[in-house]
Amino acid sequence: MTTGKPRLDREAVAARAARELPDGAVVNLGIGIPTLASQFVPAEKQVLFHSENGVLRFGPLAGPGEQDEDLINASLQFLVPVPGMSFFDSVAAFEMIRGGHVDIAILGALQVSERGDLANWRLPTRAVGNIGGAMDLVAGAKRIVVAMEHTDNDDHPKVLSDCTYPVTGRQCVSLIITDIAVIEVMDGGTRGRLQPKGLLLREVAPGWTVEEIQALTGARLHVASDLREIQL
Amino acid sequence: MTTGKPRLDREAVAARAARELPDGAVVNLGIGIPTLASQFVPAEKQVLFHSENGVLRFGPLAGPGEQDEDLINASLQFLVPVPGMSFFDSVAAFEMIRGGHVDIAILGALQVSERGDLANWRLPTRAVGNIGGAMDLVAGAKRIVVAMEHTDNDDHPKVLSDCTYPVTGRQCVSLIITDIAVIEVMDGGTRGRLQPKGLLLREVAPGWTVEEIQALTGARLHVASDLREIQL
Amino acid sequence: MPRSKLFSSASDAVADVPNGASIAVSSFAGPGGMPHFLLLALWEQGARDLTLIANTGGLTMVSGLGSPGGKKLIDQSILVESGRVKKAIACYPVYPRPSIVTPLEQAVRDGSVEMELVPMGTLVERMRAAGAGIPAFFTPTGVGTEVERGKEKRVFDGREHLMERALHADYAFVRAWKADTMGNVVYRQSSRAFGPVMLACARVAIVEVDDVVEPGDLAPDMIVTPALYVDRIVVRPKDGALITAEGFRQRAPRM
Amino acid sequence: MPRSKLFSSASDAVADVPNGASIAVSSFAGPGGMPHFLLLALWEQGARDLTLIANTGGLTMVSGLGSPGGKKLIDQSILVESGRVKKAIACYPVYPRPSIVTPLEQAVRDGSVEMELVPMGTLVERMRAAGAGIPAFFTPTGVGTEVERGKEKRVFDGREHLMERALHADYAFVRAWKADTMGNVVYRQSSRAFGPVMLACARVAIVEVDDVVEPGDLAPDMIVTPALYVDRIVVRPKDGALITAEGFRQRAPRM
Repeated sequence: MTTGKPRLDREAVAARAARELPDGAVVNLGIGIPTLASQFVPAEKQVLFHSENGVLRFGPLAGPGEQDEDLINASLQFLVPVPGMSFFDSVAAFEMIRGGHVDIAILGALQVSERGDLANWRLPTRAVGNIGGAMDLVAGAKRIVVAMEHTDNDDHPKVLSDCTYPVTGRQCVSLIITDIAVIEVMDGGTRGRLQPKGLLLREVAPGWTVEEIQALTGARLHVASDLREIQL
Repeated sequence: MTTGKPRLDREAVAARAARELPDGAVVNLGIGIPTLASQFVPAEKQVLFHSENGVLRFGPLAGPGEQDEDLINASLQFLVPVPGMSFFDSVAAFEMIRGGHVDIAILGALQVSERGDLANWRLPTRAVGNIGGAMDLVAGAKRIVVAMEHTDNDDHPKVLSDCTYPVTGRQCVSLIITDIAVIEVMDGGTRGRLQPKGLLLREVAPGWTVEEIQALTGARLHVASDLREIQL
Repeated sequence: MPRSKLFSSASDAVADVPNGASIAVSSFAGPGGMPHFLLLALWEQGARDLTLIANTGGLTMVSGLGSPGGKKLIDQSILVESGRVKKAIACYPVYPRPSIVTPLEQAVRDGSVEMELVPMGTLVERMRAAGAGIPAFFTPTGVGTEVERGKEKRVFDGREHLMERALHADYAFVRAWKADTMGNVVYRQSSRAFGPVMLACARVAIVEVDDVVEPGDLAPDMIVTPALYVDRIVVRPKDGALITAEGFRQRAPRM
Repeated sequence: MPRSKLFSSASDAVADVPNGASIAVSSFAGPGGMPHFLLLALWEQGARDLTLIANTGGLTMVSGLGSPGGKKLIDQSILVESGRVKKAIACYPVYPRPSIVTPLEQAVRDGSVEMELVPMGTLVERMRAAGAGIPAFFTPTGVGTEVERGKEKRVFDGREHLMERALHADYAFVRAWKADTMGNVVYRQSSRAFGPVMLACARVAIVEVDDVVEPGDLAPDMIVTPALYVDRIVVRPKDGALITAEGFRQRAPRM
């Protein structure tokens, strides 16, 4: 059993995810671990965070006492004004997403398949789910990165040969960052234009072996020739 | 021959057209006689003029010396600022038109048919024509009024059983105001939802008889039981 | 002189909402953009069999989500909870944690409310299409998911797309920052969100504002919703405390 | 610190425009919104076989239409007149009076330029669709006219509509009022027109502004084009006289 082995905490997963953000990128962060990523962007990088309610370029979050109900992002975090920020409506926010003007979205997931299918909007045990902006992001953002725990609360694998939960989008995920591994979906994220070629294990959390990670994964992992430890 | 009989001048046609503008209406005026109508709206009426370049609510035109290249309407008339005016882009301007938010458009015409078909964008003798915003207006504005001369430069009728010039839209015109007559297209302007029932002569210019007007018209005119002289 | 679209109260502005009306409610999710006073007035007015169109199913009334000071402010849930809604069209209908059950989630489980779940970009684009005279459009959003059920699929540029239809509302209840008496509207910061498109897609567009000003007081380059989209304006009570869920539950509807 | 998108000259900003590129040019019709200096720079740069996308075919250079003081300022006609355009996509290509013949009308008559005539609302909506990830949409505009030729027709709500496709541009040449160095843009009064949608539909979006300012100098509620749509900014010479048609014709291209 590897269940008891120490895994990266949520902040560390978010920090690893933040390293995927290139300088100058327009970035949308989903609710959960992804929203934590904003605090791990180094100061020398310019990243323009985008939010579905109609905000572009936000930085630090507002502290208690600074909170303004008219200055929030889509995760309902209170923001502070930053030079160069702009406000628009949600129609415009989704023009940006669907039109390919968002470079990268980091999203949480319930399940990801080896073809890069993503399921993140409904637990089958719940009558209703929240689609929110996720289906638009997986259809429109140029690159989709998943940041999540590797297994669910019952230690069942969340990386699978096929999603068993209702999907958010097909063949959309390019990279999976978890609390024990970083896995590339080979030829992933083309949304059917190229057929994905399966999963490539690129990085492992400190102390974890390929075999241990494979044992907690519901799909076959290819192993990168330059496999290395996750750097934060 | 009736050719020599005095007709209404362009200003008078525009003044008669202006009487079609209800208080509170959103109005778009085409190039030509229609643009002249704005000066004949009585002060007690609030009419919101709309322009395809993205202006709502304009009033008087700018005099010499007041002209600002960034303050024009779609007919390239220079405007002056008015309280309550707003600027937007042309995408929004046509959302308003196509979405049915413009109550009335007054347009010039080369020909109008007895079904309310309008031809106003290309002379067959010219290789290229200007569609501009006219096709959107005839498709989207709630009511289309034509303001024009009754006959062309060669005294050929412009009101016809069928348009012979390339049309701008079908079954779109509700009312035709010319320099000798006001003619209703019965059940006109429904764009196919109701079949138009032909032309009804409602008003005649001072000194003109029904027979004289019929002689200059290329379609059969029914005559209103309350036929009267055009009031300006 | 332009006539004023200002109504004397939220109750007057919603008086003619009939049973069976569809109502678009503007808040993105938290209290910002929420037309608290129009919602309360409609609850008091009593219209039934409503169709709600909104981003969420109402999250703040049970959770205080995004509310300053942790207050649980009212939201569209007051209509769901009182059994006045027959259908909800939304993107984010339930609370993210399953342990918090909103009135809408409860009603969907009970079968008393029909739920139409729509991706957010598709929802706003469908409303935009309604306001803009576009009866249908194609989007890549939702392909390969439950959302494609019953929809026409078509390949453009080598990729599948779904055909989506325009979504009109009978009424829009939109909270904004300021309006002039003609109906030109501006929004405050991130609360613009769903407001402009809801005003444009509705047959009767009602805006609830912090302040009403005279025509000319809003710079014409800054106006977000031009006057032609607005039918009625109500001003939020300046000194009126916001209606909290607790306060609401102590009220009786005057029906 | 955000990197600046400011280019040192119009020539630098258009240096990479290849032969065969499609270029969206923003002016509605008169001199307002006309990117005079980008057009002149492209004329000097020499690219050929261009596709022009614009509201008009260029009316001011022959007529002075809408030009203050009756000056005949340059417009996209300089590219047509010099034989560099193979196709024009426009709504209002020729001068209203047949007696004034623009370079585009002449070129279409000669058969040297292919003309695609598009209703104005359809043109801006096609560009909007391109920027917004909508590959196709339905519109009632043009039904029963020459515009429907070759297009799919379909009945919605008892009425025929045409299917229209998204229109992308390789480059946008847009004149605006002010930009900050990150690329947030505001427009002046009625010259907004085609600017925002052209920036959004272009692979390379270039804006020519009167003034460039620092991020934060433009109020975030007033920004019309958010920074992500803008790739390059050039500032119009402050003391440079506007280029008139007469002045242009005395120049030789430095190719």
